Amino acid sequence: MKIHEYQARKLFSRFDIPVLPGEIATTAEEAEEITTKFKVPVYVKAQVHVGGRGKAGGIKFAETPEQAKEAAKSILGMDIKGYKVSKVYVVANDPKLIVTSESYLGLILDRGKKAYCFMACAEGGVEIEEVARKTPDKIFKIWIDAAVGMMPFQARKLAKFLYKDPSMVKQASQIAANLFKLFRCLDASLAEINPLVTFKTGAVCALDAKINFDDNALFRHSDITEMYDPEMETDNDRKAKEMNLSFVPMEGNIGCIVNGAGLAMTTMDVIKYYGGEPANFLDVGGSSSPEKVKTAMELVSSDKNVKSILINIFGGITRCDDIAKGLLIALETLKDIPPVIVRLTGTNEKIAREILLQKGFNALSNMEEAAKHAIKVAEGGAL
Amino acid sequence: MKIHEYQARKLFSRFDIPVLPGEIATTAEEAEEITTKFKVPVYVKAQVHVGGRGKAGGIKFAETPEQAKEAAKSILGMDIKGYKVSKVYVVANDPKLIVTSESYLGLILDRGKKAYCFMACAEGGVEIEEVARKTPDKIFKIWIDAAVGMMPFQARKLAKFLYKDPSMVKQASQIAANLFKLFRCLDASLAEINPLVTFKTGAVCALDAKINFDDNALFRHSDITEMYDPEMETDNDRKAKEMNLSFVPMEGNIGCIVNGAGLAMTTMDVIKYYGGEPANFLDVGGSSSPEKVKTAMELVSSDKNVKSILINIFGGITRCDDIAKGLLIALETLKDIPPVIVRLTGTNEKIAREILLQKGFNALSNMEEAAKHAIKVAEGGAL
Amino acid sequence: MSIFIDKKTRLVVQGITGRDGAFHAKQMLDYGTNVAAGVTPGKAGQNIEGIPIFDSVEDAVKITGVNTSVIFVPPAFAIDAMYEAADSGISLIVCITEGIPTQDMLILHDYLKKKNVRLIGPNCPGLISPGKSKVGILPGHIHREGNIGVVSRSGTLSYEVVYSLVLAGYGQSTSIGIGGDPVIGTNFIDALSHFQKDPETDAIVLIGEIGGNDEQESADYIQENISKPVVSFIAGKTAPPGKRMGHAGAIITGGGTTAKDKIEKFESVGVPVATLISKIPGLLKERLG
Amino acid sequence: MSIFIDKKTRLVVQGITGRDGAFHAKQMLDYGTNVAAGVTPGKAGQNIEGIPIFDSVEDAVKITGVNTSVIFVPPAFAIDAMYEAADSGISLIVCITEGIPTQDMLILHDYLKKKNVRLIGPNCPGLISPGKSKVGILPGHIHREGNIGVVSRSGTLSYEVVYSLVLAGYGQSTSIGIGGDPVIGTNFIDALSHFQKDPETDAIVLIGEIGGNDEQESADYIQENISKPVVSFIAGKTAPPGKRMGHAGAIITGGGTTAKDKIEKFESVGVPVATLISKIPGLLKERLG
Repeated sequence: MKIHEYQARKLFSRFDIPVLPGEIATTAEEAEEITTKFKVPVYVKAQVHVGGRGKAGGIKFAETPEQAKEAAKSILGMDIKGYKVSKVYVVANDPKLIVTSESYLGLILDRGKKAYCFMACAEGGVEIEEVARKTPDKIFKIWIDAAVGMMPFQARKLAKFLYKDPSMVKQASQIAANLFKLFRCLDASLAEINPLVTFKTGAVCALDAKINFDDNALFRHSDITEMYDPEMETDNDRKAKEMNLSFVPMEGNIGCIVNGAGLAMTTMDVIKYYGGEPANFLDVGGSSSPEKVKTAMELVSSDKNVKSILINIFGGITRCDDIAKGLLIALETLKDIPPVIVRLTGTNEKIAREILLQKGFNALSNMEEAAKHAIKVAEGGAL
Repeated sequence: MKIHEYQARKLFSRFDIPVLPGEIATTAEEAEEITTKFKVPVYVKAQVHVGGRGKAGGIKFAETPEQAKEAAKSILGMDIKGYKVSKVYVVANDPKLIVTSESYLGLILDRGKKAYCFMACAEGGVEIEEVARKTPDKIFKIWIDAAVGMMPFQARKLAKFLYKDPSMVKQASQIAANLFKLFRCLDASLAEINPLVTFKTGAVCALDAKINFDDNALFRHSDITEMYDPEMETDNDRKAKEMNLSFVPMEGNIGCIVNGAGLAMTTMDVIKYYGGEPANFLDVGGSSSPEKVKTAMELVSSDKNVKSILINIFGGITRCDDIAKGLLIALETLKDIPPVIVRLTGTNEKIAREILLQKGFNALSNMEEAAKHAIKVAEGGAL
Repeated sequence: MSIFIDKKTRLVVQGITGRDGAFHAKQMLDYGTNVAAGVTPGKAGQNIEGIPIFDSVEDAVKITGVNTSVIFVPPAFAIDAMYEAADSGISLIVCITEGIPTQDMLILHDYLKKKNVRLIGPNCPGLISPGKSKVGILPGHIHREGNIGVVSRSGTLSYEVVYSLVLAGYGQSTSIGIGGDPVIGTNFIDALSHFQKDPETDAIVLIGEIGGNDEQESADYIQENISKPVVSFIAGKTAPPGKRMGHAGAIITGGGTTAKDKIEKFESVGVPVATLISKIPGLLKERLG
Repeated sequence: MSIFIDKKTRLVVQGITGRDGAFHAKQMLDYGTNVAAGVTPGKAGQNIEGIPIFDSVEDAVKITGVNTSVIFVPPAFAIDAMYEAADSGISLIVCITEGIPTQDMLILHDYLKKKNVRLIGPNCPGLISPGKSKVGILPGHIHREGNIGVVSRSGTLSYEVVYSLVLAGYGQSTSIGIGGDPVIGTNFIDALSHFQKDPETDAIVLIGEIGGNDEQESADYIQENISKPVVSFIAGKTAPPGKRMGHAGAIITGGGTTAKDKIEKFESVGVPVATLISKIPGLLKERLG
């Protein structure tokens, strides 16, 4: 789960990581009031779950409350990569605080090493993936054992990689230790400070905050779950989530409904291999119910580019009969459904075939044949 | 470090382990007031750090506030195994709460298995060491890995060993889980509920509470350190503690000042072997300073039974010259010191011998010779 | 022979009274797996399809001598269930449950290693040694006894591969789905090393996908340690970078984790990568002669 | 040969600028130990007795190639110092520091095992392989090169034993003080197994004390695995039950942990227990002929 920058900053404060004062505004007037209160210039920042806000014009500097109002007015309602901006974060930018360095601190889980990986880079405020790819040596990494947790010597090492000044090393060590505590206590999957800055005063401070959470652990963090912003998802995202489906729309014209992420990706690969274009990735998951299939059909057919739908099921924990039942319900209740090609194999395959046959449906058993057929149908061929 | 029952109960409450209402009183009038407030009969319990309070008359039942006042009056000021009672704990004893079972729950660290050991016994309110010795099968044990912590299935197992009723199993599981949490969070070395009772209402409740703490970890638990009751130690205990000495008085007449617990025990064994009686165990510890030795001399010679003092030092981290200097300071500043026999070997032995020789002291180098000499001197022989 | 499970496998189903647990207990029983016990706290004394139910794994071990556990309990309780199995003398745990917090898996992983207990999964379909035993949710009937070892991060994808192997006349010694979560018990390298040692396995099919770099590490391992022929397949060639494709194992996290990277790596160590699943049997045939 | 340390030992002293650290760094250097580096954060570039000081163990390892660390830092920082050593490539850590929280030791113990790093201590005097190397606070001059392995929970007690061995003409292959804390790294059994394998050790002296049951477990181990003669000594025969005698290892915790219990156990497996330290050499002589 992703949260907004302003929410992440609140969590930083809770874990004693220094941030600049900031408040959230949903109207231009609120942005003005906040700026008046701060008595210093501010940054007005669009709160959306996508990168590149700055380039899209979603971050504006304002010297005065009036300018802040104008900035908020222009940002609120903006569309950034498909997300509508309904909140701006107004952050104090005291001109007396002169930034003397910008660096990067980030914490993730290293699946290969089965440990936390803490990264530091003396270049902050830039895209860290870019740095990682082009100049991996610039990123200093430390691995932290889960049972042990972060040790002071590790925090010191990270801090020393960034700073020479003993006071800055001390501050940054504390920030790193606190960021780790946050990560662990809240079951984060990513925690980043980019940039971590130093001011001329000698203070070290987090200028930005980014935290993602492990969806699997949300059940034990109701305070985090409450931070979920439903505005940050489309209707389709919401429907997919409710039914526990994995759905990613793409550009093509052949809708896919598949069980299992690996098979779903392979189905797309096969369509592509034979010259077709998949319209989406959709994994109905394991334990599937007829309702899930109905929702999947709804999601896939909501894309008007879709000219045929390929249902590709290899039953394991997924039972083919559930899929068949769900398909029939969908066909009865939904309108304007493109032609459907079904391929079924595995658990309860026989029952499923019988169910489908009663409605005149002839399920295929070979994936590649089914994919080729779906391509033909999408190109206007007969079902 | 040990704490009082009333302090342990407060910690139980903090970790959501159910206890009966109780308050502390330092005067008979306070005990009366508390009982009036509770509106039910009470137990008035002496707060001292020793077992067997009941037998010594330190626990009394009181039906009315007046009786509670009388009980408190008789208990306050009482001497229990050398400890003066200055506080009583007044615990509500609602007659409607009928006890239907008493059992035992305890948590310690198993040094051999390098894991926590959680013990349950269906016989509560009795001396558990006794049960462990006579009928070890009656004690059910579970080991808990430090990195993992207590798992729900383990709490369930313990609870099921004690109870059949599903609600009691659930309550006791929660109590066990919470007791573990307390142990871990506060660096306890022992946590016991004896007895853990069930009431006719079906509720499970801790009737008594005992917690000891790991002295080595107190530096990170200022709240626990504050619970320390200086009344629970003698002047000698306090002096020893301040100087970081290990001192245990015994019955004999030969005082011992030794470095290292193992050598200190062996010194006592040697005295005993040659027919003498050691007057104490005293370990001056590792990194010794002259002040430590002076305090050690003070402690040992404060026992008027002591007829000779054997200083037995094998220098490692302890430097013999520190010991020699300390001894000279002690001899100059303290009065009525029994004859001292010194045995020195190891680090800085040569310098030490020179220091002592200047004051006419001839240090021995063989422990057994020194012990035999100390026995002879204690029996009235020449130094 | 086979790897991890065989005729000596005596299985306990943890969470046997749930929808999936009950269904697959029967499926496994029907396949011929020795399903000796089920566990659901509070339901001791009952039975499902004649399989006796116990309150704890400890009871199940004591009374029925089970040595392997398959876990169908909901995610919030699955971690507890795995520790319970490990502490009760089970030596192989197969965790089907999806949605287990990653940080919990880190601690569990070390503990199981210390206790010398093997975990397959979580969030995996389990494994099957055709004709001997099936532990998990794989459709038994599509498998055939044979000499090909199959290991995959994805369940359904491995079925698809097995299906095409069988059509071409190849049976399996063992087919194992290791799961797609960030932290899993048994990984590609574990499976490869066991297949290498298994006299009944003559060749190995490794089915990878985008995300992480387990496939790259496997390629290095194969080059050093595996003398048997290995054929691979990689899913996710059309996946757009940065998009989450189902389970966490399938995120493209940065450089070097795309299908292209993995295919190139395998080919660089002499492991052919099939462009379509249907081409896997042909590649095997070339190598097995 | 010898166990754990020898001429190849290259030592770093963590906490070298403290009172004890500085004193014993010099003592070890004087004894002939290869003390190659010291570590005190913030004091890099300085030196003590010519030993260069570094900010971190990592720097010390990189620049001086140290493989063993001895720890003199205060208890609140000693745990961090041990993890730092383990993570920096040190393979043997000797922790002199007393007063380390027991729960911290539990986690550390598992971590060091996973990392394959040996710990001696904490709260121990260290060890010496006479004529080769001394790591810790033992008085070097009382030791002599020879063929007796000495292992003890107590520091000063082991010096006493060594002293009497030397008087009787016995030198030591290695003498090691394992420490008396509840949770320690290297225990009696570890030391015994290494002495058994060491060709330069012909007999072993094991010095135990009241509390715990490590001595009993050692007795069982000796019976099964040790073919070399073992002689024992147990301290605490006059200790009153229940009283705390110095360090935590010396508490009588219940049945079976008294000196009498331990003596009986050793004698039951044919390990003689000396009544006085001065009688140890005689018992050795009987066995070594």
